[in-house]
Amino acid sequence: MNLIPLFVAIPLAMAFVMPLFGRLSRLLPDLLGNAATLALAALSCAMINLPMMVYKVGGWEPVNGVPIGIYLVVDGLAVLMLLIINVIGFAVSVYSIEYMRKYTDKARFYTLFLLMMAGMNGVVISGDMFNLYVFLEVAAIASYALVAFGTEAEELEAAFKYQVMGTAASGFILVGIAVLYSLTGTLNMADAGKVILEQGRSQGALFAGALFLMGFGLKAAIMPFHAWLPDAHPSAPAPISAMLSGVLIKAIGIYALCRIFFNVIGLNLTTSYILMAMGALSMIAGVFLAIGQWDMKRLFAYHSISQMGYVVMAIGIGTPLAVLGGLFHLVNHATFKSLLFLNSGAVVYSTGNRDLQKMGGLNQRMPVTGATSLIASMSIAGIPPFNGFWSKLIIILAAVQAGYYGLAALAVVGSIMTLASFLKVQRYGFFGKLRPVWKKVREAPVFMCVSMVLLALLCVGMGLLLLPGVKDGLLDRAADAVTGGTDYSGLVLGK
Amino acid sequence: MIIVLCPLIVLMILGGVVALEATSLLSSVVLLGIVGFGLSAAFLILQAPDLAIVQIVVETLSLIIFIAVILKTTSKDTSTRGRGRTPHYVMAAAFALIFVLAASWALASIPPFGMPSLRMAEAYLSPNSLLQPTGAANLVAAVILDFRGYDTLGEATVLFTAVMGVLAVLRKTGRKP
Amino acid sequence: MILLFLAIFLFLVGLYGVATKRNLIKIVIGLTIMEYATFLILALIGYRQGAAPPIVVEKMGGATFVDALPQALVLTAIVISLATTALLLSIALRIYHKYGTFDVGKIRRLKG
Amino acid sequence: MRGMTPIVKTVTRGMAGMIFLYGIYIVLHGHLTPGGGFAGGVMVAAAFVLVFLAKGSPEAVSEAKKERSSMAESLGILTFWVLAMIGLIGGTFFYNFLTKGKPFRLLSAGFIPLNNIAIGIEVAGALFAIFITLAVLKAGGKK
Repeated sequence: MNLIPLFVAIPLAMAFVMPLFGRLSRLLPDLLGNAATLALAALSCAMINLPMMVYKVGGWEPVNGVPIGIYLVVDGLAVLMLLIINVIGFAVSVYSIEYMRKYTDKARFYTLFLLMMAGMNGVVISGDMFNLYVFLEVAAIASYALVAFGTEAEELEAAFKYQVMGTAASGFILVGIAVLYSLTGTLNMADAGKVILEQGRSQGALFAGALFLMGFGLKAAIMPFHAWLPDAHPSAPAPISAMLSGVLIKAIGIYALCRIFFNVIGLNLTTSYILMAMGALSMIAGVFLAIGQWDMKRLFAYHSISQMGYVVMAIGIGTPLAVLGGLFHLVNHATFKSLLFLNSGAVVYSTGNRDLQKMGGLNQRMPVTGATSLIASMSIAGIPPFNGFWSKLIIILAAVQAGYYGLAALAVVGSIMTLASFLKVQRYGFFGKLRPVWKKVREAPVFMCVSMVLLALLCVGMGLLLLPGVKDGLLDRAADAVTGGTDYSGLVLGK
Repeated sequence: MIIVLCPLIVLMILGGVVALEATSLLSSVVLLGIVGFGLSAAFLILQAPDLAIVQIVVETLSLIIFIAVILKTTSKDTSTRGRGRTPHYVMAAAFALIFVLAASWALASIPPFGMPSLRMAEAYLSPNSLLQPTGAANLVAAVILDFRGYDTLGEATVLFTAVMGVLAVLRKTGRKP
Repeated sequence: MILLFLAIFLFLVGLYGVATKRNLIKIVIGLTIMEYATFLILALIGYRQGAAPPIVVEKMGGATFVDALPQALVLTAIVISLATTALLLSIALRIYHKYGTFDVGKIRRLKG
Repeated sequence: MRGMTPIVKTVTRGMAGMIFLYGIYIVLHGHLTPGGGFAGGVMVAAAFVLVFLAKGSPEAVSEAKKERSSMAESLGILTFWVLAMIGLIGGTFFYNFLTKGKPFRLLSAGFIPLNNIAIGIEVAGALFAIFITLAVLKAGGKK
């Protein structure tokens, strides 16, 4: 029996059951939610090192070589994304056990959380454009509701802005799908790629590409389309901020962009320049906007834009080494950014404050939070031997190798600025003198610490992914799936 | 065909513009009905009875929801034209112009109206359709519930998510004191 | 071709509403118009000249049907649009309760 | 919320019954004629909304109704999920495991009618829950 549909079926089942039985006991929502995420994490680990799989939903075999049902495709890139989504998701759901006690209606929180997981998993395993859109909407709508979960003025406004922009982006994506369907007569991504290759890349395909760039660019918050992120990500409850910044923008933004541009439409020089320009812009402007922030979560949110800029730039460069670096950075960013947001959540949980100017010396009272945040800060700033260093190094090397010296210099500048802004976080937040106000502050509860330590260990250990034996299994395969470009159709449809 | 549809869509566009410009929210919601019911008529002309039915009932229900919200709040659009918004309008106009030009350039390459390329859909509409593999007489139902049933699971999930979201957003207290 | 153009124009009307209106309900209306335009585009794409609606009736000959696939997509998209609208309206309602207005200019973080 | 006059109530009761029945008819014949689970489900929800508007329920009753319609929604979508999963156990997710029957009969097309019913329940529950939530919400906070 093939297990791919379970990635969607398990979280959905738990989410559907939750409103029926969630009220019976206090513990049940926690139990069900964490059981589901644990199962998903285990399932995604089982996907490592399996060959590429194609699953035909409903058992509809192709007619005359044209797929008529929905295909689910799990290739190297999808496995990488599944791992990120489900492992981070598990850590975050463990964290939520304690953290969400501050809010009411935990059952509904877990329902929405699992729906978001299901949506992201659905996007990643889908091999069909419209199916991708539907699951993208599941994830997106769950995330809108989760941003507004606290129902305070700040959260509601951020959620409204986020949802308006997200819905407009979905409109663009849907028009793009319509144009592509009209052009190729099919929704299957592999088949569409094949038809576009046969027809030659026509104006319609480029127009659809532009629409997708706007739509998915907005979902990924790349620079001209970033306006919603600095409001939405800090306003959400901390575990959700971690999911949004750590995973969601990658799964429904960057991943979808990669899939469509590399595997369906095919990258040409113009699009790759556009991606590089947008990436470099986000990288630099994001970090400059971040360094002036005093709100801890807002600072992290701007850094998400900046770090996504690295990924998009590397993917735009498009050489195998650059793509490898970009994907590696994507994985790393998922770990350290979600860890940072969980740290900020722990600080908010214990002190009720996230303004850096009012903190100071928290290391003395909250050793676990302080230590893990130090690890995460050094990772994101690119200090060896933490994971962020290796991925940034690869990206810079790849830029130099491809002859884009300017981009390499910008990446170095961005990295230095990142270091500066995280020195600021550490200096004002965790080191220095303890203020008298915080004398009675206690360390965050045990489940929150467990999840932060888990992510910190990942941050330290992730550098090992570059070791020869490990690298072929995971990163190389993912990079191959991207750089292989339109070979994708041949692989999915079978020769 | 085009002779009927053209004025209809123009009417919808006008309805949309007027709905956006009306000063009373109640009338702008009702004017939105022009667009919605016009769309349903367009579906009927385009030989899509399923869509026409769904569009009518959905339009009615969303009208009820809109009106329920407005009756609970206010129906006056008191918003001001914020200061220094001219660059905003210029940018919007420029974007619209570029979008229309790009669309006209791109639409030249897609198949002409009325002659779609049926690559995937061929199998759904086989001439021998009495024997089509799902056994459903309504081909749209066959597509949404069998060939693409997985999509429909996603669709139902979206609705479920939205209900959970509405219930979560409108609960009495968000945070414990 | 002209029909597709008009549909794209409708899309832009909605986008205009979203981008320039300063009232929460008007913004939602703009989004709804945008979504309606995308449905229209999809339905136009699936139309075939002189074809019957995709419902098989007993004892009919070898008629041609219009493309059922875009219709199925529109059906799915209508539900998604309804769901989005409901959630957006409830958020707007909650914002109204906090501020007593739908005016974007008077709501702190939505200015600009 | 206050109720309306007896005339309105009486007429509504009859109308709502007819709308309800028509909605169910649409759901059951979804695989034969235009319509289907979604359109029919909305109609059923509309029938409930009509009765609700005419009667005007006190808020305590509405709260219970909200819970119940939310549960109906969960059950509907869970049924749909189970139908898909039966296919997975037999081999493929969403496999149409029932016999196709004779075309044009009510009992044909495998699991499509069952799916339609599941979706009908889900949609009716969902939309009624949304409506009640919006309708009974009391204005809180700053006015």
